[in-house]
Amino acid sequence: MSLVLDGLSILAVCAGAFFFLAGTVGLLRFPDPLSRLHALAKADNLGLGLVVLGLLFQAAGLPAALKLIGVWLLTLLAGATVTQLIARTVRPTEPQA
Amino acid sequence: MAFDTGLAVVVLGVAVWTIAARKTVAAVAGFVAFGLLLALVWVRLAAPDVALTEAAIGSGVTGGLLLGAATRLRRIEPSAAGETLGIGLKLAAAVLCILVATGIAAIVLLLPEPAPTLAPQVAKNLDRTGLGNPVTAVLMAYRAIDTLLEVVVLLLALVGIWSLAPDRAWGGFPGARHHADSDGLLAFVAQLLVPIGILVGIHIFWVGSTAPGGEFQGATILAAMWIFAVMAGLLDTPAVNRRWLRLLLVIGPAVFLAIGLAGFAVAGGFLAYPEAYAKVMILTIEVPVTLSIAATLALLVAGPPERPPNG
Amino acid sequence: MANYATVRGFLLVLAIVLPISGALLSLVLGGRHAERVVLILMPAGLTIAVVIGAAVWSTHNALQYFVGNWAPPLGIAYRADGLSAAMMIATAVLVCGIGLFARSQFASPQEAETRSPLVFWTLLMAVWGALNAVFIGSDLFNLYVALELLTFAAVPLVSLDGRAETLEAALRYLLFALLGSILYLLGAVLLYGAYGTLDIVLLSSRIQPGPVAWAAVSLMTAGLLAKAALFPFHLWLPPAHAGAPAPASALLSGLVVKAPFFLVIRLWFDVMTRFPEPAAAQLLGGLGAAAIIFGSVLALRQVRLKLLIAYSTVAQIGYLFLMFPLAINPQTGHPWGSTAWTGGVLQAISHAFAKAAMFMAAGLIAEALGHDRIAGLAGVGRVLPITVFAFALGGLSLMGLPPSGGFVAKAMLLTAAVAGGQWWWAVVVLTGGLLAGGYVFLVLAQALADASEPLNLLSIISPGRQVVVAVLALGAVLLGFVPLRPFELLQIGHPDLAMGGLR
Amino acid sequence: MTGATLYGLCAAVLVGLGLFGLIVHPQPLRKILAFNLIGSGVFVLFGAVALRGAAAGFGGDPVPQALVITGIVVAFAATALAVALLLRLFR
Repeated sequence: MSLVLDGLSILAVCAGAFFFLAGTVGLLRFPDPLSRLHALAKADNLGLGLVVLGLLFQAAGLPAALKLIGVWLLTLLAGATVTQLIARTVRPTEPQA
Repeated sequence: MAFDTGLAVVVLGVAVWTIAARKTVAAVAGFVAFGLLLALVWVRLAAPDVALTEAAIGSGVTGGLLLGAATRLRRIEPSAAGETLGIGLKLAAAVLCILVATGIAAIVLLLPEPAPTLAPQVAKNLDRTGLGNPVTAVLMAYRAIDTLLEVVVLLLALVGIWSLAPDRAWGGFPGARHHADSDGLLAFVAQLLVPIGILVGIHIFWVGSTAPGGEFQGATILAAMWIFAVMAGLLDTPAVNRRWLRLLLVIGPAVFLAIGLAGFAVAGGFLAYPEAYAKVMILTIEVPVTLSIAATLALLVAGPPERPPNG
Repeated sequence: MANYATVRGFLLVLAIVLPISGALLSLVLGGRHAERVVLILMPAGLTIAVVIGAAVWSTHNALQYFVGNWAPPLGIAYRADGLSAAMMIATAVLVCGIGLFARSQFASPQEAETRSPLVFWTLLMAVWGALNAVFIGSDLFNLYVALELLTFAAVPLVSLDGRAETLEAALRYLLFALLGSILYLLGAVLLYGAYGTLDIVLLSSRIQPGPVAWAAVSLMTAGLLAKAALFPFHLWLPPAHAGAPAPASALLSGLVVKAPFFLVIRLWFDVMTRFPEPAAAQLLGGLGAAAIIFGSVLALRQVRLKLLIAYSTVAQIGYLFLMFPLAINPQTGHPWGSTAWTGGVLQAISHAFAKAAMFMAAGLIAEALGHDRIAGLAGVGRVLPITVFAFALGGLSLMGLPPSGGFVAKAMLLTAAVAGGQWWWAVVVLTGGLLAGGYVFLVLAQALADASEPLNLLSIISPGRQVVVAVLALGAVLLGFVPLRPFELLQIGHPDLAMGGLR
Repeated sequence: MTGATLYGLCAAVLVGLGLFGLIVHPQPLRKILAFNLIGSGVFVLFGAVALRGAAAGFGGDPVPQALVITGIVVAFAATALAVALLLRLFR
């Protein structure tokens, strides 16, 4: 059983790391700020989600698991807000939707 | 070991960037990344308490402070510069710094084996403090006077910052008044996040007696939440002549001193605790100290009063 | 060693706790109360310092206290030897004098609280507490915290009047001070890594000659020199000390720069007791000599009175460091070494009195005339006779002319130099005295000259403030009349020095 | 080489780098940054010393670890004061 869990963990964390890598490449390679933000936000949220998922299989108990999920949710919230704020700074003239 | 080597190389790389970057804002961004990596170093150094402190204060609050300063100074950056050193002097400085670094590195290699340590003494006396976290025992019992003086140091830095206020603004409000943004996004997030953050801060403080955490780390998170609420326009900074604010700032060191002096009566010494009540006394100190540190840290970031008290 | 739980140990705690409580109270009560708190606590703090001095003198032993009953190396010890006691008494007297002097300049407002009085009174107490913590500290890290306490209390005093040039001076002072503290801490870290303790007494018995000890002590000394403004780290001092309001200048120049010097003594005579290094001591003396010549020459060329006095501080700090080569001299051994040691410490104390008096005198003159240009001082001697007299008395001590504390101090340094076969230091002492004579005369000649036209006074200076300044200046002179025996106080707790004695 | 030695050497380089920045950078804000680098170097060195002293079931000597926490807080206070002075100077 633990072997299966370990395998799942490794798989999920590796997949998460791949998305982080992809997001970073996007940040460096995309031409304009908005598409950079897009790449970063998507990839990081997914990447972190997968890493958290991988760690969940290793969590010591329910409180630890809940903390991990809490970390992911808080990062999502912060990431979304910051993305929004940066986008607004980049395009100050755009009318609000 | 491979991980440690890689981490050390990346840390040094980012450090070089913060020194070499041409733009100050870029250098500060490098410094924030540096601080986060350093927190990782502290985990590898088996010091989770320090890792939390570094992430919260060393990288977080310091980074925010420097970033704010860098943005405000961007306009006048060229005029803010003093005289640049000539190439000869730069070379001399480089040689000096390489010598210093090499010297320290040599000393690191020369340190004695086995290394001297106070860990056994800390462990032996841990029961007498009623605490489970040895780092908290050092901060609050064995070397409590250091911590007491340090809280006063923070307060003096704040008095120093306040002393920079224009005379007409004395007693007034630090920083500019932030208003909620048009679509209320930041205010909305703040309303959501600040209560959670406060809970996390209290949690980090509370577990400090037995697990990694403690008053400095918890207080920093509380301070950050307060700063966030101010930036989102939910709150205004308090006027510095408010009596309650002064009390809040001073209550921590005052209770610390009072319980320290009470130690003469109950345990035969300044800052001594009777064994049975050690944990209660330490907690009684820590709660107000956490509040005072949180308020002080937040006001250190807010800066000197800029708006007069009645206007 | 005195028992750590005695009433006397309690005194050491009070010496720190009382001024710190004063700072907290001033801040929280604010407004008119800040000044009152300080005025009430001043006599109490003075009493504590004197009682500690009496206790050290009567038991002929250092007082010691283990905070929280935790013995070093785990806990922190405070320890007052004769040197600490002398510095604490001098500090207490000066703080009281400066406080009385500052009352009209930082008078409390009747209604709303104002900025500079609150900051000044709070920081005056904080400086006092920090100095006491430095003087009785016996733990290298606790001393680091005390040094930072002192820095944060001292820097805002420089820019109290908010002019741009004082802000710049304060920033430069802060950067030097921070670099100094971090180098000091780096050395302390190396010592802990090698010897597993930060306690000075334990360290002195464990430390071994070798690269680790040398590196650590060099780093710490370099950091402390930056804080003490010894040549070539003196650049920050003149603008900072000259730009501060007069009472703050007196505090900074008289006392604050003595704290890092005091720690250099601790390091070289208390940590490194068993293997002083004559070559390194000669280097320190060389920097001191350079400071004397360089500072004095620059003082001679100043146009403004406060800058002249500040450059004279640069020079007088140089004298302090002459004690290292003179006291650490393998050829002569202890008797003359202890003369140099006592001379150096006496120089620190008498300079503190003289310089505080001179800065405050300059402050009164500037207040009366509205400027402090030396060329425009003619006629001041008639309007402010007591002030100019006080300035002259302070100058006497700087020059090292009898009767004054500065004379005894410099005579002791001279004696040690000649007896120790190190005549070159004697030449420096005498040259420095001549140069000091030059710049003091420059001021007095102007001040005592008759004004070509009647002076236009901006404000009337109360005789009370002039008397405070004169009393402090007289203090510097009276130190020269103290019979030699009480100077043994300075050596209590230093068995190696007391052995030779002065008798 | 042990982890403690590795990070000790890393700390030595950080101190050197920071010192260089402090000396050569003309802008005060860069000097403040460099001061923070030196501080971090000193703290990491203390951390390496603590790791060497691991004993009694602790991963590191708790005394230096606690002192580093104090040091980080003091360094922050110093940075805040310096930044406030700087902003006031160039307002």
